[in-house]
Amino acid sequence: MAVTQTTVDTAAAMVTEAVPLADWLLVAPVLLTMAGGATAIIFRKKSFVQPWIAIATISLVILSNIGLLNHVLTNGVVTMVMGSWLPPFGIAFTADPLGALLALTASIATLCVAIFAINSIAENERRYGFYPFLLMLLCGVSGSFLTGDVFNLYVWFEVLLISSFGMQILGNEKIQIDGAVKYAVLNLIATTLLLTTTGLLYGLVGTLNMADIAGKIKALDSSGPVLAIAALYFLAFAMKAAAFPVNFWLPASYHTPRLVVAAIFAGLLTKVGVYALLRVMVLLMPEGRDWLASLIGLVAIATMLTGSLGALAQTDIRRLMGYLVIAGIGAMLAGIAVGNEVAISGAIFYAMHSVLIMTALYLLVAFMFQMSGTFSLRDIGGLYIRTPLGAAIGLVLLLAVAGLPPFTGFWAKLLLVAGALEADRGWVAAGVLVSGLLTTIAIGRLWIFAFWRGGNEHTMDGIQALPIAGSSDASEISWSIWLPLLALTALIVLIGVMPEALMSISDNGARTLLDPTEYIRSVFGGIR
Amino acid sequence: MPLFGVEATFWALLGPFVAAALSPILAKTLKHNASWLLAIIPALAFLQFLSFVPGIAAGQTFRASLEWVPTFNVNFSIYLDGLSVVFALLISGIGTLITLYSGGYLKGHQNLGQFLSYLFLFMGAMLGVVLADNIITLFVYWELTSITSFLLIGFDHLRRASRRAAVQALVVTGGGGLALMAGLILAGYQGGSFEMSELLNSGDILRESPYYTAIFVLVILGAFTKSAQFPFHFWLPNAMEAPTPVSAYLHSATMVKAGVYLLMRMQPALGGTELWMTILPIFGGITLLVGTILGIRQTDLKLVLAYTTVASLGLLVMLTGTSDPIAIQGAVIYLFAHSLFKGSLFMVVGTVDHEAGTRDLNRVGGLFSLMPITGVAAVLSALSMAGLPPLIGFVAKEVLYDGTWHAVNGGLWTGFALLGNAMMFALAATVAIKPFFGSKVKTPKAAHEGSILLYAGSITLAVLGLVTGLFIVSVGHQILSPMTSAILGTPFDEELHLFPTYLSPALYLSMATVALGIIIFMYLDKLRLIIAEILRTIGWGPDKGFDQTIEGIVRFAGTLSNTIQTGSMVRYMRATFVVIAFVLYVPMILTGNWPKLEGFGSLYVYEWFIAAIAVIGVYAVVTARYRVTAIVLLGIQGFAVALIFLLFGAPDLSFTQFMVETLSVVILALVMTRLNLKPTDARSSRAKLFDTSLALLCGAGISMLLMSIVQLPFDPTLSEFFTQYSRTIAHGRNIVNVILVDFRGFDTLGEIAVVMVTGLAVLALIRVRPKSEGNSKSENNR
Amino acid sequence: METLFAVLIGILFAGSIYLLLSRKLVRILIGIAILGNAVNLLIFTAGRLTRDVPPIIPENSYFPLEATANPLPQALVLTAIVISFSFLAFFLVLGYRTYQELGTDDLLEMRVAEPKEHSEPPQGY
Amino acid sequence: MNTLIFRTVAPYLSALMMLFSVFVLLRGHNEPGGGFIGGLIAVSAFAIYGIACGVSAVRRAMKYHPMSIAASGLLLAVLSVLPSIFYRQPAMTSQWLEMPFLGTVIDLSTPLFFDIGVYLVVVGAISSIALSLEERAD
Repeated sequence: MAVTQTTVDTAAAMVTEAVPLADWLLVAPVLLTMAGGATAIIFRKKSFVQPWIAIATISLVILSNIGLLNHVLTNGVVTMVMGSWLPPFGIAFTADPLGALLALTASIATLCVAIFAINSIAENERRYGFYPFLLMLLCGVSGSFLTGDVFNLYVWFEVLLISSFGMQILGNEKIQIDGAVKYAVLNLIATTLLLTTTGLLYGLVGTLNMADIAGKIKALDSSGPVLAIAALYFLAFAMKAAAFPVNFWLPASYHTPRLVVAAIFAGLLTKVGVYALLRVMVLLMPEGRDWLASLIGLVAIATMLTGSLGALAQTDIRRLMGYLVIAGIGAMLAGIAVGNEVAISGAIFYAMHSVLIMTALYLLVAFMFQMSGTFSLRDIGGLYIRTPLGAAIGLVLLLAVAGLPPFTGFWAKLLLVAGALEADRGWVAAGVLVSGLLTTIAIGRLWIFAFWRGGNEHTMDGIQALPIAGSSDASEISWSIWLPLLALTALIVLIGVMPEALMSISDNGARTLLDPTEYIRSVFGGIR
Repeated sequence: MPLFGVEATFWALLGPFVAAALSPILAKTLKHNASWLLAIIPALAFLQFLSFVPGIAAGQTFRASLEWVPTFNVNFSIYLDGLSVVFALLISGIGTLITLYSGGYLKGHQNLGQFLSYLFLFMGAMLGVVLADNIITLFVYWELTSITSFLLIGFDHLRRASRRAAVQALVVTGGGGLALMAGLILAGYQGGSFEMSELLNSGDILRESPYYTAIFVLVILGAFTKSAQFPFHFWLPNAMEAPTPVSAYLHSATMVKAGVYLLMRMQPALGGTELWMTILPIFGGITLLVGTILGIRQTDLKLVLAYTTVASLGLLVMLTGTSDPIAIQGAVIYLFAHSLFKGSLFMVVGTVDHEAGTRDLNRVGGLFSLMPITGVAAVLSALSMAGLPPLIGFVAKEVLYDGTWHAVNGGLWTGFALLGNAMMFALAATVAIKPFFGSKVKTPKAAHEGSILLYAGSITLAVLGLVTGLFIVSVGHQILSPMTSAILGTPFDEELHLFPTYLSPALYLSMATVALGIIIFMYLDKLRLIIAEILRTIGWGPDKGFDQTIEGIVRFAGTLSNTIQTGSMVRYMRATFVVIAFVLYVPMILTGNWPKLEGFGSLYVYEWFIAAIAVIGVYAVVTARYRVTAIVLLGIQGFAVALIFLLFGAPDLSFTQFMVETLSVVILALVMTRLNLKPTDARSSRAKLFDTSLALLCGAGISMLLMSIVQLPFDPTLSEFFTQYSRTIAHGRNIVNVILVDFRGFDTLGEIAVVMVTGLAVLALIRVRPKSEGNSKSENNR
Repeated sequence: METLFAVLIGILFAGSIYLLLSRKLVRILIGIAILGNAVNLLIFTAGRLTRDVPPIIPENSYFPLEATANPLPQALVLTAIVISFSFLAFFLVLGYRTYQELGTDDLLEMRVAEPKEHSEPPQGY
Repeated sequence: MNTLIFRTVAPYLSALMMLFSVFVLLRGHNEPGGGFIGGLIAVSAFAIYGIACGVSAVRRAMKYHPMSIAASGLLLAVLSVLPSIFYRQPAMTSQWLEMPFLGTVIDLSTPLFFDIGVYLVVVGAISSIALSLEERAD
């Protein structure tokens, strides 16, 4: 080449000091799932090895996430810049307690679903990608939780979205296709809105790195566009999170795919939206959050009430659970609306709880369906006599979702109510409590109908239920249902009885969100 | 944890939960005899609590604490004073007897193990409620009692009435619990501590806090629902659907007294205000009268007892509410006495039901000779309930009359008490006399004395009522006065006497009660008919109201959900875009930050031209009548966009846009021309007008937002960096490509993941064939 | 000059939203295609426009000789184009399969997942 | 379209286009081009070949299932992120290896492999879509 070599000061552009190996844990979930997904596609005709590729990959991801969480808790917020480019120029992956905790929880839920799918996904559907979809979904979810770049966040959202499309239509039945159209179109509008807003944000601040944005947005004197962008982000993520009144897609679609798929959707998808709301509204645009607080509060209450009332109105158990997801989203939004440390930590705890409980509840639905052969609250019944253990699991999970002690949901609600009262927003606390009461009624009805009642709704008093056609005995239920269901229930009870570890992580996460200094310092190191 | 001392109390708290775990195993092997073994656990707990009595009588209090959730100041702390220790003694003591009784009552029942398990869980929760010092811990236990009582009440779950009662109890007490949670947290924040023992010392701060009313309302909502105060009283009688051991336990000393406990506990912190001294006695008094009147109406012995429980709870709340020391002393003694006689009477009724096969007042009689021990228990307990000497019930009545007589608004409260007690007297007489004396009535089963498991509990409690009455002086010193002191928050020790030492108004009131009671007893059957007639005329009560409320909520929920979730995609889309328009405009309107319409001047003609082509392309697509035209026209605006990219220095983009646009049009044409579609838009002109305005509104909003942003100065730091290092470090001259594969390579990684998954998803869409329709319902969702 | 393109982008958005609001799936698909273009153009414009000069460094230099177009939005748009193209492809096939399975492209007639007749929720205990 | 001339020319045309696509891919780092555009050109090549000679011929020509090609492309991209781990550098830090080859110096680098990964994914996934759509048409 004709040009003479110039000397370049590499240190001005790149990270030059050695990076501890532990920092690679930040990207491990994304890379592992991608590699696993690609491998599963290559082996897609060997359908019997598929589950094991997925289970092995997800187990590694769980281990890596445990390591990451530990890393974050001992060393504070961790950042790694891709390609060594100094922030804010390259893409930074940044894990704070919030991101690391949710990434870990998400991978646990995914593992449970992967196990459940072993015996519940047909050969043909395995061949056309169930496990690759699952892995890529986890990839997108992990990427969303760990990235520190808003455009990159959009990309991971798309990864998880397209994977969820794939899972949604798997099976191609009429009802699935119909559900998929609604799900896909409405979600596409949400991500397009997200992309639009990100483009506008870039035009406004000229940067994409979250820590950089958090610093720069404060310096802007023009409040109008900032508030507009905050409002648009709120809307885009609220659509993702299924907040009222932009949550039509959820009840329209969650009862249509395979139950495994519904389980992972209910566990992960909406929570990514909540996570993004926490990240963007609290960390990046606190002024925007303050400005929108009352509106968010109203949205939260409307979401909680329509969610819990919706749960009361359903006959189909799957749709009922879908509405419970919505009610939970409202509770998390309430935490964002209140916005003090206690409430934000409540929202984080709730998100973690919601991932576990909603996955577990759809597994419970699968269990109940196997036992009774129906999804209808009118036809179901008599399960207590046939499976006391199942009834106990059901009761625990349903109480947990209603927020009664001593299970996970209680602590989340407690923090939310306490936060709202501390911040003098009694009406938000009232919303949380009323929705809790309505949920209690809904789950109480569900449990007595499905378990305590002797048979379907026409069963006479006191008469032993006759086995319902198509139902099986508890002993015939496959281990691939029992194992994840028991594991999740055990986790929910364990965290419920000993919540301290997770409470302190949530609290830590809330503090990191509310005071971004540590986050910014982690990204920019000693540069600023 | 040590085995002796205050910390050992944690073992006593843990004990019932261990027993709950053991019950199913033991019941499987030992059958009903398991209850002998299991009863040891609450008995040991009882002894542990008993060991605190001397210290507490000497004025001490005990506290122990373990960390639970330090992040949120939640401790596993216990507080033992006169109040909590008496409750703990009653819960564990009566709990021991109930454990034995359950073994006898459910002998041979296949689910005895489960039953005992629930019972112990409940016992553990109840002990926690009264011992917990931390208000959050207290609340956890509080809700646990709601949940476990749900399981106990619905134990006979194949009957609809049981399920209904269980849900009712869960919803009413659980719902009240939620209010309590808010109240306790508020109190905690106002009082500056989550520990009850510290909160009790900041009563003045709480009473003067602006949140006092809110705290008060929330706390009494919790207490009133739990303790079945009017108008929440209805769940308690319905809970009689539970097996009798449950009723005997829940409704004598435990569950329903939790609310009373809470009010007594909070008395130093919240009591003494005008609000407290008005609302509590009024609701208590009304509950007392409603309970007794409805009790007279019943013929089912168990329901009679249930309604008198409601009445007794009302009496206790009324007495506590007066905040008068003597009245509270009266409440304490009455509470103690009530736990003994009501526990005993429920067991008696259960035994009668068990042995005679019925508990209908009109179908039993003359059982005394057949069941002498049970009979003695019944008579003793009924005497105590009626408030006759020498039983402890008599002392209670004397003191409480003394208290109400001297309290603020005392006349009214005394009136309530007199009426209520008289009716209670009559009902006590009914319960003791009707089944055991008079002529023998043929019962469904040939009655005879049951096993020792069945009568041990009732006779013990009945005799205790007598003994404590006889030794009231020392019982007062050791147990009752310390409890009163704890409630008042100040030392209180007034000598108690079995027989009044002077002629006081209380004695006259007592005599009046007996006289009135006898009259009511004589006319009981007539009264019953009259009350039944009145109730029939009213035809509505809170119990029915509960059903109507639930039904109404469910129906409303159904209508609401169907209104929101119509199932019409068109509506979903419209609603979504209306919200988007709202979000676009509101910030602009509120901040007044509108963009300036300027900056067209510097444009070349060909740029105007291309923009015009794009607009025409879009307009043509929108108005195209036929699909094929629309698809072809779609290409026009796409290529115009590609041209714009090219003109503004983005060749990579431009090429890609050309390729992608071509491919999109080709695929669109390939796919869509195969479908046999009608060309029409199928929208009414009104809908079109709405959609057009909405679309234009959104478009203009985005336009304006973008304008206001691009009119601000831009920060090009990022791109300058990329330009500077693209070749020097990253070895690439095409900066865009270097960004894609190096600077921001992770975006590209995600992007190709999307592409790959799309390929697979399309394959899945095309290749997987749905199963035939017939079995799709059951097949979908294996 | 950004102002003109802001207006153009608004028009593209309006057109695509009008199509998205329609009852026919095919029109919605076309709307999605236009929506993608609108957003891409928006990102491109938000990064400010520069005429002619592509961000490519001449062979005999280590830095561009004159001010070039902003390369970052181009990279972002490139990523976004690819993603929106993938989604469009999926949607097209989904639309096709919808018509095959449900026999209609009218959204008001797609009532499999949420049937028209609402059943009353069960009452009682 | 389906004329004899087209059928005869198509294979050669496709081969040329394939070559061109590789050229576009490789020069992407310095001139307009890169993995994505290169991939799209390759897909067009397959499409033309497919229209001329049928879907099964394309499948034979591709040898591996297009989804497998896409998946290996993604694997390659992921692998090219990893080497920096051995140098204690952050993920995706580019590594350069200058190899003398036939008198010139070829830069072998992880970004190059990454771009090849992109190319393979695009070729695999998009042609899989195109092929499956064309198959339905038959």
